[in-house]
Amino acid sequence: MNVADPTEELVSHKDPQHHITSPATYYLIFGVLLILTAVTVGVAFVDLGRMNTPVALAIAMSKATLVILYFMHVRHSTRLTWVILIASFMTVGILFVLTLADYLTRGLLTY
Amino acid sequence: MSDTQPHHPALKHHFEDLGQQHEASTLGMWAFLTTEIMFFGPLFFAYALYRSQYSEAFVEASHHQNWKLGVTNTAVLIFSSLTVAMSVYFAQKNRHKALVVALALTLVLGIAFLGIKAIEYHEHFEEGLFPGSHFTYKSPLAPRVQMFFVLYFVMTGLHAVHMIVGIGIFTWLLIRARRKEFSLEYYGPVEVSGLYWHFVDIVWIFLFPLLYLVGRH
Amino acid sequence: MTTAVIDVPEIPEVEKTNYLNQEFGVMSWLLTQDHKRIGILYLLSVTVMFLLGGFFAVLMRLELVTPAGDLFSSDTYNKLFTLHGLVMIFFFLIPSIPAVLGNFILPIMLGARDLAFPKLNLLSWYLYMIGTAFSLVVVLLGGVDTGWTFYTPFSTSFSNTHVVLMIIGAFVAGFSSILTGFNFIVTIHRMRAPGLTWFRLPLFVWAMYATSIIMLLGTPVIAITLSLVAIERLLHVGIFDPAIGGDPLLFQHLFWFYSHPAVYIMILPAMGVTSEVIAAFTRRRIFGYKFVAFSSLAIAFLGFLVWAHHMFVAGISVYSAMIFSLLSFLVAIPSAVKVFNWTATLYKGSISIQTPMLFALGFIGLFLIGGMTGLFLATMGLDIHVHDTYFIVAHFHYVMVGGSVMAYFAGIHYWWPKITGRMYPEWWARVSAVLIFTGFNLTFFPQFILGYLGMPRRYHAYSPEFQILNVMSSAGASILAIGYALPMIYFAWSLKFGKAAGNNPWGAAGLEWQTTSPPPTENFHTTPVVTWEAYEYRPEWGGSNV
Amino acid sequence: MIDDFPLFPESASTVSGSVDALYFFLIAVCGFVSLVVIILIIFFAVRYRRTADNQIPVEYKEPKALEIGWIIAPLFPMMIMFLWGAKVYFTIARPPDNALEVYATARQWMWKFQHVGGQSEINELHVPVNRAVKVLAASEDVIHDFYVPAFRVKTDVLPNRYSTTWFQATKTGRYHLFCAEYCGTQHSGMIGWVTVMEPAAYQQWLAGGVTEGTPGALGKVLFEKYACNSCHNAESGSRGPALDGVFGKPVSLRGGAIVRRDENYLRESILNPQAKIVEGFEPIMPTFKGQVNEAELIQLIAYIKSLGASTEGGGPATPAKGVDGATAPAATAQPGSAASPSLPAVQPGVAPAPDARGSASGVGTEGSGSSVVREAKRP
Ligand code: HEA
Ligand code: HEA
Ligand code: HEC
Ligand code: CUA
Ligand SMILES: [Cu+2]
Repeated sequence: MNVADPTEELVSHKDPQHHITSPATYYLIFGVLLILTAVTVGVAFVDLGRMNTPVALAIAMSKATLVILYFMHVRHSTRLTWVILIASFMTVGILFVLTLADYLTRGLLTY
Repeated sequence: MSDTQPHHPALKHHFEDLGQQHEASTLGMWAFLTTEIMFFGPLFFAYALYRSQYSEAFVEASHHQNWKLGVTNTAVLIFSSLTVAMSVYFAQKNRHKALVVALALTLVLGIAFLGIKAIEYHEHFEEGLFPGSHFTYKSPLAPRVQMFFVLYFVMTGLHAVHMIVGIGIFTWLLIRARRKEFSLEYYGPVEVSGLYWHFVDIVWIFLFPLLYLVGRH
Repeated sequence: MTTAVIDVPEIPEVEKTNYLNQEFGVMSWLLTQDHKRIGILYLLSVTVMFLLGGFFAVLMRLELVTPAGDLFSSDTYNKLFTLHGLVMIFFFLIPSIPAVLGNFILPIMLGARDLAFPKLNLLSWYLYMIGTAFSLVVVLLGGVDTGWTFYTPFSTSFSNTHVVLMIIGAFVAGFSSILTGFNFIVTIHRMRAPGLTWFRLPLFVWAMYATSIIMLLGTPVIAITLSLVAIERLLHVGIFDPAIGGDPLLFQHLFWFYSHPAVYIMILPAMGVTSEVIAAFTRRRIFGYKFVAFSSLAIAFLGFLVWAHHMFVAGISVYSAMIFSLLSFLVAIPSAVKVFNWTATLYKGSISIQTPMLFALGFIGLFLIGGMTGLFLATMGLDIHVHDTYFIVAHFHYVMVGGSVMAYFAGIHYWWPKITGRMYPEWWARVSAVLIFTGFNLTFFPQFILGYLGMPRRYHAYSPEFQILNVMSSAGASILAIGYALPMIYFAWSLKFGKAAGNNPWGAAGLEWQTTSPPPTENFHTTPVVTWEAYEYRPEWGGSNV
Repeated sequence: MIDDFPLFPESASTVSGSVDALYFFLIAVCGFVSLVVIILIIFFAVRYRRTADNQIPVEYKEPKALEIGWIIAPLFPMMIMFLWGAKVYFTIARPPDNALEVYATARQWMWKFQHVGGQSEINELHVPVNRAVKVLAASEDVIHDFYVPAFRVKTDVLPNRYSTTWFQATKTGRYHLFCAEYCGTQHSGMIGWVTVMEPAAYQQWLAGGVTEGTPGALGKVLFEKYACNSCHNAESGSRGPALDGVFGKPVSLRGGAIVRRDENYLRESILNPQAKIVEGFEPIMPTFKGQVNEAELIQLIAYIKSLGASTEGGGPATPAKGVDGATAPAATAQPGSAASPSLPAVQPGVAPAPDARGSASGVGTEGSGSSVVREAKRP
């Protein structure tokens, strides 16, 4: 949850540091994203058995992580941004896990 | 109103200074993005659930996707994310011309994405894959294939709506950028709109393999 | 709307220029970005919706006086409870404390000039009004009959009422609630006055913070879920449709994923108000401040983990039912922490039982009963019997009406002097508090018995042996109606004739009592610097109205 | 039986006592806690009332132990509530193996019950006293809910699968049956009565009941009518798997998953045959969705179940020519036949009945927890 950071002192009314990411980083990330896209497509045409979906998702997640960290500047953001991000993914996680807990155990009847 | 510092025209009256205003707007956008995540979350969940239950049907359905257009669109969006990232950079560097170009490029790419999407929709429609009374697809798995297409249209449709909103926002940014409103001191709107655009990109990054590449091998 | 403007001259204590008389005219209200004026706009609109919802309730209670369904047709009755539930929840209770009191008081409590995004705040009210307009259109067109829960496949394929319009209304109203929550979070993080650290914040702020988290993370889920229902209605096929392999239970999961946390959207602000009022009328720092503060966050967090306790008999896996039952008990712990701490605050306090306190104590008692009966429902074996009976109806009215509405009234009375600069008539207010308390219990306590007897809810006609209890309930509802009507009269009266309140009529702590009543547009003449802890009472504040 | 002003519901099943006990336990605990809190509030409010306008109470140190104490303490009674509640819940969720089966079909806005003997009734349900009765229910339209307050049992009845509940009445009498899930206009009219009878009277009632033939026998007719037997017959090399004695047994599916054939599985196999393909067969079976209605579905399933019983002799598959009670298959509880108190001892198909509650057809298609394996089936 978005637990407020109790140690955060008085609200700073100072200028935030304007972190400037260099274009080189942006280009690099862009390149990696394109490569990963190609990899997803390539991998999809290879039979990995039951691993196809997990691999596709893993690649998608790495791509998302790159976008979040570099394009969205989270790497250089405040702790609060991280907390917010983690909290929201956790909430989606709760939705997935607890609902699946129902669907996946419906057939089990060994009580 | 405290007039202790020289007044930047963009400073709103209820903020102490531009720093506070900038922080507030970035935090605001992040908070907004959490709601966006929760907005798409249930759709992804529904997809995961039905995909795990009706996997053959989903494979069959996915084969009706034009994955080449899908890849193209993925590349288009990633490229637009780059231009958005660069526009933040140009704004920070006070490079007004470059900023305008980057924003315009973003717009072009966004519209291109929607155009390609429209072609795909059209194809599906022709094939009778649009759910509801137009769904004429024949197969023993037809009902579950239809389930796939309901999810497909809802998810990509919602994504497209976000793209349209994004295009609106970036048009507005473009207008302001041409008036040279942004600078290292004040580039919050570019940054914040960029966050939104990247989020929309991320959604697509997940949608692409899930909708286009199921059981391709 | 200019009626709210106060006639200044003969009462010097009322601050001369304030947010009410700085500008005049309808447009100055409709286009205002002042959080206080927006609070007032919300106050007026939710009051109208409360009356509307109450009107539906009165009609329902009238019908239920006799076992036969003789007053309305079944369809009408079904529309009545649906509209009652929808109006009360989405258009009254969810916006009530946050959008009225939160909007008005929160920025002042923080020493801020306004919320972080005043335009979005105004937009939130407009969205609320658009949502309201949709729901009113639905009422005029003949209503909707799905129950406020919109269960599929009834809502998607069988109901032939205005489900889609109603969903649009709820959807839009949902976004107004998201905007409010989002504004509060940013404001609380970024706009606190210098020196106002997290642990110097009033507990109301903590409660609103926790509420806002739920609003942000939960509301989108209901928005998309209801949209899916609407899409399914329009396309005649959708993801909940059994014909293509859809699962109606998926709808219920998604619906309650929001709607359980939503009950905490309704109760957390009420708890925040109660903390403020208890502190003010005992002149003590709330016992266990940090525990109470963190229990709000704990409720917000745990509240996301228990939703399927609404589905114990719906056909979910018995194992997951167990998990949800266990977690439902855990969510009661932070509520218990609050109740015990409020009680302990009274110990060695300096207690003055004025109207806000009367409502706040009523809140504790009724919430206690409502919450405890929540435990009955979380107990799986028992829920099988009482699920979808009047026991549930009693449970949630105890927490929502006995709890949240009581606290809302506590808050309105407590901050009325700040909002308007005038005192309400204390005697009448106490009468109303007592009427509401008695009327409430008479209305809803018999429903527990009815529920355990087995009377199902949403029943237009019922078996004759349930009649006596139903008559009691209807009688109670009429007392309740009088109890609720009184405040509307004396509040209106006080605008003109109430005695001037002064800046701090209760001798209360909190930044809002250190500015003038009503506050100036920018809330403070100089930005306050906070050097004291929360709830540090000072004898010199006295209390001009004791 | 119905007083004018009852305050407590009749308790008439084996579980109702335990639900009531649980209820009283909660009332006691919660009543006690509420009383303590309310008395303290009133006491403090009087004892510490404000005496002077500018009175400021004395500060004292807040004992942490107290705080920890009241966080921990409520956990104990709550865990008892949880465990006890779960125990009762599981009892209600799991029908005993030898329960008498009743098929319920819910529809806007009526209940239809079919007995294994073929008798069917509307908004009335007759059951013998002291005999576990399992209700297997499905809905034809929206969600309904089978609720008998006197028995303290309730289950939602869903449109896409079977729900089960069970009860064993302990007292004869007539008890309310309610639909407890809102289902549209006549929701409050979707009510009926459960009549609990002495076994002998029950037999008599069965005998007098109109029966169109047992569900099994009717199912047999349908089996021919829909030409199921063109694919499903005992001949080797037939296109579909033989269905003799399959009920309740596990089956391996294409892709390696193994599921048990319970009612929900059969239901899905007929309505949505492509969802689970039996190992060694082709997915050629057409769907019968939209052709067979809920009542017919129940009959087909009853017939397939009865095929299981045939191995124990007494072939139930005797065609029910005239389709009336008189020619009902031998193995069914012959209405009017010597009323042995141990009544329908031989129930066709009432083999150890797996609980249908959990396994969703059409939805939780994984049946008996085979979800993980199912993923593997993709080429
Ligand atoms: C403000 C709204 C609100 C609040 C705060 C709550 C609070 C709780 N609710 Fe309630 N609930 C509703 C509104 C609310 N509810 C609504 C609207 C419905 C019906 C929806 C519909 O179907 O239409 C509902 C339905 C509902 C159900 C579903 C019933 C059914 O349909 O079968 C359940 C089941 O578990 C439940 C449980 C709880 C629990 C455990 C709490 C807990 O949070 C309560 C915690 C508080 C306390 C327990 C009191 C204080 C505690 C102590 C003093 C501790 C000491 C106690 C002991 C040691 C015993 N609620
Ligand atoms: C915030 C939430 C809230 C509030 C405040 C109330 C308030 C009341 N409710 Fe409501 N109720 C719900 C939320 C709420 N309810 C919900 C969610 C449901 C479930 C719906 C569903 O099943 O889908 C429900 C269902 C419900 C039922 C069950 C219907 C059924 O299942 O068949 C009943 C029956 O008695 C009832 C009664 C009342 C009464 C008597 C009040 C009273 O407290 C109201 C008192 C208020 C007034 C009387 C207004 C004041 C009146 C005047 C000032 C004068 C009169 C004005 C005019 C005539 C214009 N409610
Ligand atoms: C065109 C041929 C065909 C017809 C007609 C047909 N079936 Fe089938 N059925 C099959 C095949 C092939 C399978 C095995 C593959 C599968 O599971 O789908 C099967 C499987 C089944 C199963 C699951 C069997 C098991 O061992 O688990 C059941 C139950 C069933 N059918 C019932 C019926 C009923 C009832 C009807 C008539 C209403 C019917 N079938 C009509 C071909 C048919
Ligand atoms: Cu059927 Cu309510
Ligand atoms: Cu709940």
